[in-house]
Amino acid sequence: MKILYFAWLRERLNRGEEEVSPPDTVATVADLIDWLATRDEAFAHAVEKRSLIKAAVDAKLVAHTAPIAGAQVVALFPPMTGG
Amino acid sequence: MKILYFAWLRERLNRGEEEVSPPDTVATVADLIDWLATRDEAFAHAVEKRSLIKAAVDAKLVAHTAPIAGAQVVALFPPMTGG
Amino acid sequence: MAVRVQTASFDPGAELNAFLAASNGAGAAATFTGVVRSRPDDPITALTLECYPELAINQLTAIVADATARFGLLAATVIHRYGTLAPGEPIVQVMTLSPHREAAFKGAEFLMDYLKTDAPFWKQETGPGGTHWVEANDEDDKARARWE
Amino acid sequence: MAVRVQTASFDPGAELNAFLAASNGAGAAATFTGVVRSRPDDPITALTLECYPELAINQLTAIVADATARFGLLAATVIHRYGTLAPGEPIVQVMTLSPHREAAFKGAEFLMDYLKTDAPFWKQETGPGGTHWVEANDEDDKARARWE
Repeated sequence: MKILYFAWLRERLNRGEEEVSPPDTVATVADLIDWLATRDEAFAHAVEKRSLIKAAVDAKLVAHTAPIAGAQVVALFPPMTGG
Repeated sequence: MKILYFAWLRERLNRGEEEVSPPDTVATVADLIDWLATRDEAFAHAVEKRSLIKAAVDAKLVAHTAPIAGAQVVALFPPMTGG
Repeated sequence: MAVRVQTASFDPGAELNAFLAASNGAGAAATFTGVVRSRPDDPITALTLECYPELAINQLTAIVADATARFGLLAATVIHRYGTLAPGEPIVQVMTLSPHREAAFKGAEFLMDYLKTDAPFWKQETGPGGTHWVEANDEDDKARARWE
Repeated sequence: MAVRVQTASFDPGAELNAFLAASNGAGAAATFTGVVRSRPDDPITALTLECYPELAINQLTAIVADATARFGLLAATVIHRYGTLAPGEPIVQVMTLSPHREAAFKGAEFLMDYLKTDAPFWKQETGPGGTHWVEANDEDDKARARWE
Protein backbone atom coordinates (compact mmCIF):
# COMPACT_ATOMS: atom_id res chain seq x y z
CA MET A 1 0.00 0.00 0.00
CA LYS A 2 1.32 3.42 -0.97
CA ILE A 3 0.95 6.29 1.49
CA LEU A 4 1.09 9.88 0.21
CA TYR A 5 1.77 12.90 2.43
CA PHE A 6 1.10 16.54 1.56
CA ALA A 7 1.91 20.06 2.79
CA TRP A 8 3.28 20.42 6.33
CA LEU A 9 2.74 16.73 7.05
CA ARG A 10 5.03 15.90 4.11
CA GLU A 11 7.58 18.45 5.35
CA ARG A 12 7.54 17.24 8.92
CA LEU A 13 8.00 13.61 7.82
CA ASN A 14 10.59 14.64 5.24
CA ARG A 15 8.99 12.37 2.64
CA GLY A 16 6.13 12.63 0.14
CA GLU A 17 5.34 8.93 -0.04
CA GLU A 18 6.24 5.51 1.24
CA GLU A 19 5.28 1.89 0.75
CA VAL A 20 3.88 0.11 3.80
CA SER A 21 2.39 -3.32 4.53
CA PRO A 22 0.10 -2.99 7.52
CA PRO A 23 -1.20 -6.22 9.13
CA ASP A 24 -4.81 -7.30 8.50
CA THR A 25 -5.88 -5.91 11.88
CA VAL A 26 -5.40 -2.42 10.41
CA ALA A 27 -8.91 -2.05 8.96
CA THR A 28 -9.65 1.68 8.79
CA VAL A 29 -7.90 4.98 8.13
CA ALA A 30 -7.88 5.59 11.89
CA ASP A 31 -6.24 2.19 12.44
CA LEU A 32 -3.67 3.00 9.79
CA ILE A 33 -2.78 6.33 11.42
CA ASP A 34 -2.43 4.55 14.81
CA TRP A 35 -0.27 1.84 13.27
CA LEU A 36 1.97 4.34 11.42
CA ALA A 37 2.37 6.26 14.70
CA THR A 38 3.72 3.18 16.47
CA ARG A 39 6.45 2.87 13.86
CA ASP A 40 7.65 6.46 13.71
CA GLU A 41 7.91 9.05 16.45
CA ALA A 42 7.95 12.02 14.04
CA PHE A 43 4.69 10.75 12.54
CA ALA A 44 3.14 10.19 15.97
CA HIS A 45 3.97 13.77 16.90
CA ALA A 46 2.74 15.25 13.60
CA VAL A 47 -0.68 13.55 13.79
CA GLU A 48 -1.19 14.20 17.51
CA LYS A 49 -4.18 16.42 16.77
CA ARG A 50 -6.17 13.94 14.67
CA SER A 51 -8.76 16.57 13.60
CA LEU A 52 -5.97 18.25 11.59
CA ILE A 53 -5.41 15.13 9.49
CA LYS A 54 -7.60 14.50 6.45
CA ALA A 55 -7.51 11.33 4.37
CA ALA A 56 -8.22 10.03 0.89
CA VAL A 57 -8.36 6.39 -0.19
CA ASP A 58 -7.63 5.80 -3.86
CA ALA A 59 -8.19 9.50 -4.60
CA LYS A 60 -11.56 9.68 -2.83
CA LEU A 61 -11.87 11.89 0.25
CA VAL A 62 -12.96 9.74 3.23
CA ALA A 63 -13.57 9.91 6.98
CA HIS A 64 -11.15 8.29 9.44
CA THR A 65 -13.71 5.52 9.91
CA ALA A 66 -13.43 4.45 6.24
CA PRO A 67 -12.10 0.94 5.49
CA ILE A 68 -8.76 0.59 3.72
CA ALA A 69 -9.07 -3.06 2.66
CA GLY A 70 -7.84 -3.39 -0.92
CA ALA A 71 -6.70 0.24 -1.11
CA GLN A 72 -3.76 0.95 -3.40
CA VAL A 73 -3.08 4.53 -2.29
CA VAL A 74 -3.93 6.23 1.00
CA ALA A 75 -3.23 9.97 1.23
CA LEU A 76 -2.88 11.85 4.51
CA PHE A 77 -2.80 15.66 4.64
CA PRO A 78 -3.72 18.79 6.62
CA PRO A 79 -6.98 20.75 6.09
CA MET A 80 -7.11 22.16 2.58
CA THR A 81 -6.45 25.83 1.88
CA GLY A 82 -7.01 26.29 -1.84
CA GLY A 83 -9.09 28.82 -3.74
CA MET B 1 -39.25 73.57 -19.51
CA LYS B 2 -38.30 70.57 -21.61
CA ILE B 3 -40.18 67.30 -21.07
CA LEU B 4 -38.53 64.00 -22.15
CA TYR B 5 -40.45 60.77 -22.70
CA PHE B 6 -38.95 57.29 -22.90
CA ALA B 7 -39.91 53.74 -23.93
CA TRP B 8 -43.61 52.95 -24.32
CA LEU B 9 -44.59 56.38 -23.01
CA ARG B 10 -42.59 57.96 -25.83
CA GLU B 11 -44.19 55.57 -28.34
CA ARG B 12 -47.74 56.17 -27.15
CA LEU B 13 -47.28 59.94 -27.28
CA ASN B 14 -45.46 59.71 -30.58
CA ARG B 15 -42.81 62.17 -29.39
CA GLY B 16 -39.59 61.97 -27.39
CA GLU B 17 -39.66 65.52 -26.08
CA GLU B 18 -41.57 68.77 -26.02
CA GLU B 19 -41.30 72.27 -24.62
CA VAL B 20 -44.01 73.31 -22.17
CA SER B 21 -44.68 76.37 -19.99
CA PRO B 22 -46.82 75.24 -17.08
CA PRO B 23 -48.38 77.94 -14.86
CA ASP B 24 -46.86 78.67 -11.44
CA THR B 25 -49.56 76.61 -9.73
CA VAL B 26 -47.87 73.50 -11.17
CA ALA B 27 -45.41 72.95 -8.30
CA THR B 28 -44.56 69.23 -8.26
CA VAL B 29 -44.03 66.34 -10.67
CA ALA B 30 -47.53 65.11 -9.76
CA ASP B 31 -48.96 68.54 -10.60
CA LEU B 32 -47.08 68.51 -13.91
CA ILE B 33 -48.47 65.09 -14.85
CA ASP B 34 -51.99 66.29 -13.97
CA TRP B 35 -51.52 69.47 -15.98
CA LEU B 36 -50.12 67.63 -19.03
CA ALA B 37 -53.07 65.25 -18.83
CA THR B 38 -55.56 68.12 -19.11
CA ARG B 39 -53.91 69.21 -22.38
CA ASP B 40 -53.67 65.87 -24.17
CA GLU B 41 -56.01 62.89 -24.10
CA ALA B 42 -53.34 60.41 -25.27
CA PHE B 43 -51.15 61.52 -22.38
CA ALA B 44 -54.02 61.29 -19.88
CA HIS B 45 -54.69 57.73 -21.02
CA ALA B 46 -51.01 56.68 -21.00
CA VAL B 47 -50.42 57.90 -17.43
CA GLU B 48 -53.71 56.58 -16.04
CA LYS B 49 -51.83 54.16 -13.78
CA ARG B 50 -49.57 56.66 -12.06
CA SER B 51 -47.49 53.97 -10.34
CA LEU B 52 -46.19 53.02 -13.81
CA ILE B 53 -44.74 56.51 -14.37
CA LYS B 54 -41.31 57.38 -12.99
CA ALA B 55 -39.79 60.84 -13.13
CA ALA B 56 -36.44 62.60 -13.16
CA VAL B 57 -35.84 66.34 -12.71
CA ASP B 58 -32.63 67.63 -14.29
CA ALA B 59 -31.28 64.06 -14.57
CA LYS B 60 -31.97 63.17 -10.93
CA LEU B 61 -34.51 60.44 -10.17
CA VAL B 62 -37.30 61.90 -7.99
CA ALA B 63 -40.65 61.01 -6.42
CA HIS B 64 -43.90 62.48 -7.78
CA THR B 65 -43.95 64.78 -4.75
CA ALA B 66 -40.69 66.48 -5.82
CA PRO B 67 -40.84 70.20 -6.72
CA ILE B 68 -40.18 71.28 -10.29
CA ALA B 69 -39.54 74.98 -9.67
CA GLY B 70 -36.55 76.08 -11.74
CA ALA B 71 -36.25 72.71 -13.51
CA GLN B 72 -34.84 72.76 -17.04
CA VAL B 73 -35.64 69.16 -17.98
CA VAL B 74 -38.28 66.83 -16.56
CA ALA B 75 -38.22 63.22 -17.80
CA LEU B 76 -41.19 60.87 -17.55
CA PHE B 77 -40.84 57.15 -18.22
CA PRO B 78 -42.06 53.63 -17.34
CA PRO B 79 -40.35 51.39 -14.74
CA MET B 80 -36.80 50.60 -15.79
CA THR B 81 -35.87 47.22 -17.24
CA GLY B 82 -32.11 47.32 -17.81
CA GLY B 83 -29.40 44.91 -16.75
CA MET C 1 -14.50 53.25 -9.83
CA ALA C 2 -15.80 53.52 -13.36
CA VAL C 3 -19.17 53.77 -15.06
CA ARG C 4 -19.63 53.51 -18.81
CA VAL C 5 -22.87 53.80 -20.76
CA GLN C 6 -22.32 53.19 -24.45
CA THR C 7 -23.82 52.00 -27.74
CA ALA C 8 -20.53 50.38 -28.81
CA SER C 9 -19.99 46.71 -28.08
CA PHE C 10 -17.39 45.70 -25.52
CA ASP C 11 -15.14 42.68 -25.05
CA PRO C 12 -16.01 41.00 -21.70
CA GLY C 13 -12.65 39.24 -21.39
CA ALA C 14 -10.59 42.31 -22.30
CA GLU C 15 -12.57 44.34 -19.74
CA LEU C 16 -11.92 41.69 -17.07
CA ASN C 17 -8.20 41.64 -17.84
CA ALA C 18 -7.97 45.44 -17.72
CA PHE C 19 -9.82 45.43 -14.39
CA LEU C 20 -7.53 42.76 -12.94
CA ALA C 21 -4.41 44.54 -14.22
CA ALA C 22 -5.36 47.49 -11.98
CA SER C 23 -6.11 45.21 -9.03
CA ASN C 24 -2.97 46.28 -7.24
CA GLY C 25 -2.55 43.43 -4.80
CA ALA C 26 -6.16 42.60 -3.98
CA GLY C 27 -7.21 38.98 -4.04
CA ALA C 28 -10.83 38.61 -5.14
CA ALA C 29 -12.65 39.78 -8.27
CA ALA C 30 -16.29 39.01 -9.06
CA THR C 31 -17.70 39.62 -12.52
CA PHE C 32 -21.23 39.47 -13.84
CA THR C 33 -21.82 39.45 -17.59
CA GLY C 34 -25.34 39.75 -18.98
CA VAL C 35 -25.79 38.68 -22.59
CA VAL C 36 -28.81 38.84 -24.91
CA ARG C 37 -30.58 35.56 -24.38
CA SER C 38 -32.52 33.61 -26.96
CA ARG C 39 -34.04 30.23 -26.27
CA PRO C 40 -35.48 27.84 -28.87
CA ASP C 41 -38.87 28.09 -27.11
CA ASP C 42 -38.66 31.90 -26.94
CA PRO C 43 -36.41 33.02 -29.78
CA ILE C 44 -35.33 36.66 -29.91
CA THR C 45 -33.90 38.12 -33.09
CA ALA C 46 -32.93 41.47 -31.55
CA LEU C 47 -32.96 43.31 -28.27
CA THR C 48 -33.20 47.10 -28.33
CA LEU C 49 -32.27 49.03 -25.21
CA GLU C 50 -33.47 52.59 -24.87
CA CYS C 51 -31.50 54.77 -22.47
CA TYR C 52 -31.52 58.19 -20.85
CA PRO C 53 -27.73 58.56 -20.71
CA GLU C 54 -27.38 61.57 -18.36
CA LEU C 55 -29.62 59.97 -15.76
CA ALA C 56 -27.97 56.55 -16.31
CA ILE C 57 -24.53 57.98 -15.54
CA ASN C 58 -25.87 59.73 -12.43
CA GLN C 59 -27.71 56.67 -11.18
CA LEU C 60 -24.92 54.19 -11.88
CA THR C 61 -22.32 56.48 -10.29
CA ALA C 62 -24.44 56.70 -7.14
CA ILE C 63 -25.04 52.93 -7.09
CA VAL C 64 -21.33 52.19 -7.50
CA ALA C 65 -20.42 54.66 -4.71
CA ASP C 66 -23.03 53.03 -2.48
CA ALA C 67 -21.75 49.50 -3.18
CA THR C 68 -18.14 50.57 -2.68
CA ALA C 69 -18.87 52.05 0.75
CA ARG C 70 -21.21 49.28 1.82
CA PHE C 71 -18.94 46.34 0.98
CA GLY C 72 -15.54 48.02 1.31
CA LEU C 73 -14.75 47.41 -2.35
CA LEU C 74 -11.34 48.39 -3.67
CA ALA C 75 -12.69 48.93 -7.18
CA ALA C 76 -15.94 48.54 -9.09
CA THR C 77 -16.80 48.97 -12.75
CA VAL C 78 -20.15 48.98 -14.53
CA ILE C 79 -20.44 48.88 -18.32
CA HIS C 80 -23.94 49.03 -19.82
CA ARG C 81 -24.82 49.15 -23.50
CA TYR C 82 -27.85 50.53 -25.26
CA GLY C 83 -29.07 50.46 -28.84
CA THR C 84 -29.93 47.34 -30.85
CA LEU C 85 -28.14 44.10 -29.90
CA ALA C 86 -28.15 40.59 -31.36
CA PRO C 87 -28.51 37.35 -29.33
CA GLY C 88 -25.26 36.43 -27.61
CA GLU C 89 -23.98 40.01 -27.46
CA PRO C 90 -23.01 41.32 -24.03
CA ILE C 91 -25.39 43.91 -22.57
CA VAL C 92 -23.91 44.62 -19.18
CA GLN C 93 -20.81 43.80 -17.17
CA VAL C 94 -20.22 44.51 -13.51
CA MET C 95 -16.83 43.88 -11.86
CA THR C 96 -15.89 44.24 -8.21
CA LEU C 97 -12.60 43.91 -6.41
CA SER C 98 -12.08 43.18 -2.73
CA PRO C 99 -9.52 41.56 -0.44
CA HIS C 100 -12.08 38.78 0.17
CA ARG C 101 -14.47 36.88 -2.00
CA GLU C 102 -17.65 37.42 -0.01
CA ALA C 103 -17.55 41.22 -0.36
CA ALA C 104 -16.69 40.91 -4.07
CA PHE C 105 -19.69 38.63 -4.70
CA LYS C 106 -22.08 40.67 -2.55
CA GLY C 107 -20.95 43.91 -4.20
CA ALA C 108 -21.55 42.54 -7.70
CA GLU C 109 -24.98 41.19 -6.76
CA PHE C 110 -25.92 44.50 -5.15
CA LEU C 111 -24.84 46.43 -8.26
CA MET C 112 -26.87 44.16 -10.55
CA ASP C 113 -29.96 44.25 -8.34
CA TYR C 114 -29.90 48.04 -8.13
CA LEU C 115 -29.14 48.73 -11.74
CA LYS C 116 -32.00 46.45 -12.85
CA THR C 117 -34.57 48.64 -11.12
CA ASP C 118 -32.84 52.03 -10.79
CA ALA C 119 -30.91 52.66 -14.01
CA PRO C 120 -32.87 54.20 -16.90
CA PHE C 121 -32.74 51.49 -19.54
CA TRP C 122 -35.79 49.98 -21.20
CA LYS C 123 -35.68 46.70 -23.11
CA GLN C 124 -37.65 45.95 -26.23
CA GLU C 125 -37.54 42.40 -27.60
CA THR C 126 -38.02 41.50 -31.24
CA GLY C 127 -38.96 37.94 -32.13
CA PRO C 128 -41.04 36.06 -34.70
CA GLY C 129 -44.19 37.42 -33.03
CA GLY C 130 -43.13 41.04 -33.36
CA THR C 131 -41.69 43.63 -31.03
CA HIS C 132 -42.71 44.28 -27.42
CA TRP C 133 -41.47 46.18 -24.40
CA VAL C 134 -40.18 43.97 -21.60
CA GLU C 135 -42.28 44.51 -18.49
CA ALA C 136 -40.70 45.40 -15.18
CA ASN C 137 -40.30 42.29 -13.08
CA ASP C 138 -41.56 41.81 -9.52
CA GLU C 139 -38.60 39.50 -8.92
CA ASP C 140 -36.25 42.40 -9.64
CA ASP C 141 -38.06 44.60 -7.12
CA LYS C 142 -37.77 41.82 -4.55
CA ALA C 143 -34.09 41.27 -5.31
CA ARG C 144 -33.44 44.97 -4.75
CA ALA C 145 -35.54 45.09 -1.59
CA ARG C 146 -33.40 42.50 0.19
CA TRP C 147 -30.57 45.05 0.55
CA GLU C 148 -32.72 47.62 2.33
CA MET D 1 -18.96 21.38 -17.40
CA ALA D 2 -15.21 21.56 -17.16
CA VAL D 3 -12.58 21.17 -14.47
CA ARG D 4 -8.91 22.01 -15.00
CA VAL D 5 -6.07 21.65 -12.51
CA GLN D 6 -2.81 22.94 -13.93
CA THR D 7 0.58 24.45 -13.19
CA ALA D 8 0.44 26.64 -16.32
CA SER D 9 -0.86 30.18 -16.01
CA PHE D 10 -4.19 31.06 -17.61
CA ASP D 11 -5.68 34.22 -19.11
CA PRO D 12 -8.79 35.19 -17.10
CA GLY D 13 -10.29 37.27 -19.91
CA ALA D 14 -9.65 34.69 -22.63
CA GLU D 15 -11.24 32.03 -20.39
CA LEU D 16 -14.31 34.23 -19.84
CA ASN D 17 -14.68 34.89 -23.56
CA ALA D 18 -14.37 31.19 -24.39
CA PHE D 19 -16.98 30.40 -21.73
CA LEU D 20 -19.37 33.06 -23.07
CA ALA D 21 -18.85 31.91 -26.68
CA ALA D 22 -20.31 28.54 -25.68
CA SER D 23 -23.18 30.18 -23.77
CA ASN D 24 -25.65 29.23 -26.43
CA GLY D 25 -28.45 31.64 -25.71
CA ALA D 26 -28.28 31.87 -21.93
CA GLY D 27 -28.36 35.28 -20.33
CA ALA D 28 -26.32 35.37 -17.12
CA ALA D 29 -22.67 34.52 -16.44
CA ALA D 30 -20.96 34.97 -13.08
CA THR D 31 -17.18 34.76 -12.78
CA PHE D 32 -14.91 34.70 -9.76
CA THR D 33 -11.19 35.28 -10.22
CA GLY D 34 -8.81 34.77 -7.31
CA VAL D 35 -5.39 36.36 -7.67
CA VAL D 36 -2.29 36.20 -5.46
CA ARG D 37 -2.68 39.11 -3.09
CA SER D 38 0.09 41.18 -1.61
CA ARG D 39 -0.56 44.20 0.59
CA PRO D 40 2.03 46.78 1.66
CA ASP D 41 1.39 45.82 5.31
CA ASP D 42 1.65 42.09 4.50
CA PRO D 43 3.82 41.74 1.42
CA ILE D 44 4.09 38.37 -0.26
CA THR D 45 6.85 37.65 -2.74
CA ALA D 46 5.56 34.24 -3.80
CA LEU D 47 2.67 31.87 -3.19
CA THR D 48 3.28 28.16 -3.63
CA LEU D 49 0.29 25.86 -3.99
CA GLU D 50 0.76 22.17 -3.38
CA CYS D 51 -1.81 19.89 -4.97
CA TYR D 52 -2.93 16.27 -5.09
CA PRO D 53 -4.11 16.36 -8.71
CA GLU D 54 -6.07 13.09 -8.91
CA LEU D 55 -8.07 13.93 -5.81
CA ALA D 56 -8.46 17.57 -6.94
CA ILE D 57 -10.02 16.48 -10.23
CA ASN D 58 -12.36 14.07 -8.42
CA GLN D 59 -13.38 16.62 -5.81
CA LEU D 60 -13.84 19.51 -8.23
CA THR D 61 -15.81 17.34 -10.65
CA ALA D 62 -18.16 16.32 -7.82
CA ILE D 63 -18.52 19.92 -6.59
CA VAL D 64 -19.30 21.18 -10.11
CA ALA D 65 -21.90 18.42 -10.62
CA ASP D 66 -23.46 19.30 -7.27
CA ALA D 67 -23.61 23.03 -8.08
CA THR D 68 -25.00 22.34 -11.55
CA ALA D 69 -27.86 20.23 -10.17
CA ARG D 70 -28.54 22.47 -7.19
CA PHE D 71 -28.77 25.77 -9.09
CA GLY D 72 -29.86 24.51 -12.51
CA LEU D 73 -26.70 25.82 -14.15
CA LEU D 74 -26.33 25.50 -17.92
CA ALA D 75 -22.55 25.40 -17.66
CA ALA D 76 -19.83 25.69 -15.03
CA THR D 77 -16.06 25.78 -15.29
CA VAL D 78 -13.38 25.66 -12.59
CA ILE D 79 -9.71 26.35 -13.32
CA HIS D 80 -7.26 26.01 -10.43
CA ARG D 81 -3.50 26.41 -10.60
CA TYR D 82 -0.78 24.96 -8.45
CA GLY D 83 2.98 25.47 -8.24
CA THR D 84 4.73 28.77 -7.43
CA LEU D 85 2.91 31.98 -8.33
CA ALA D 86 3.85 35.67 -8.12
CA PRO D 87 1.63 38.44 -6.68
CA GLY D 88 -1.07 39.48 -9.14
CA GLU D 89 -1.12 36.11 -10.91
CA PRO D 90 -4.50 34.37 -11.16
CA ILE D 91 -4.87 31.29 -8.92
CA VAL D 92 -8.42 30.22 -9.54
CA GLN D 93 -11.33 31.08 -11.80
CA VAL D 94 -14.89 29.84 -11.49
CA MET D 95 -17.52 30.60 -14.15
CA THR D 96 -21.21 29.76 -14.11
CA LEU D 97 -23.93 30.18 -16.70
CA SER D 98 -27.65 30.34 -16.06
CA PRO D 99 -30.76 31.86 -17.59
CA HIS D 100 -30.97 34.15 -14.53
CA ARG D 101 -28.42 36.08 -12.53
CA GLU D 102 -29.33 34.82 -9.08
CA ALA D 103 -28.54 31.17 -9.91
CA ALA D 104 -25.32 32.20 -11.68
CA PHE D 105 -24.13 34.16 -8.61
CA LYS D 106 -25.21 31.50 -6.12
CA GLY D 107 -23.58 28.75 -8.17
CA ALA D 108 -20.26 30.61 -8.33
CA GLU D 109 -20.30 31.35 -4.59
CA PHE D 110 -21.14 27.72 -3.81
CA LEU D 111 -18.27 26.49 -6.00
CA MET D 112 -15.79 28.83 -4.33
CA ASP D 113 -16.97 27.99 -0.81
CA TYR D 114 -16.71 24.26 -1.45
CA LEU D 115 -13.42 24.28 -3.25
CA LYS D 116 -11.82 26.35 -0.46
CA THR D 117 -12.44 23.58 2.06
CA ASP D 118 -12.82 20.44 -0.05
CA ALA D 119 -10.28 20.60 -2.86
CA PRO D 120 -6.76 19.32 -2.06
CA PHE D 121 -4.64 22.44 -2.44
CA TRP D 122 -2.35 23.80 0.26
CA LYS D 123 -0.99 27.35 0.22
CA GLN D 124 2.44 28.35 1.35
CA GLU D 125 3.27 32.07 1.48
CA THR D 126 6.74 33.50 1.11
CA GLY D 127 7.41 37.01 2.36
CA PRO D 128 10.20 39.03 3.96
CA GLY D 129 9.73 37.01 7.17
CA GLY D 130 10.20 33.65 5.48
CA THR D 131 7.88 30.91 4.28
CA HIS D 132 4.84 29.54 6.11
CA TRP D 133 1.87 27.32 5.44
CA VAL D 134 -1.44 29.16 5.34
CA GLU D 135 -3.71 27.86 8.09
CA ALA D 136 -7.21 26.63 7.32
CA ASN D 137 -9.69 29.38 8.02
CA ASP D 138 -12.76 29.09 10.27
CA GLU D 139 -14.47 31.64 8.03
CA ASP D 140 -14.13 29.22 5.12
CA ASP D 141 -15.71 26.42 7.14
CA LYS D 142 -18.59 28.74 8.04
CA ALA D 143 -18.99 29.88 4.43
CA ARG D 144 -19.26 26.26 3.33
CA ALA D 145 -21.61 25.34 6.18
CA ARG D 146 -24.27 27.84 5.06
CA TRP D 147 -25.10 25.65 2.04
CA GLU D 148 -25.82 22.57 4.16
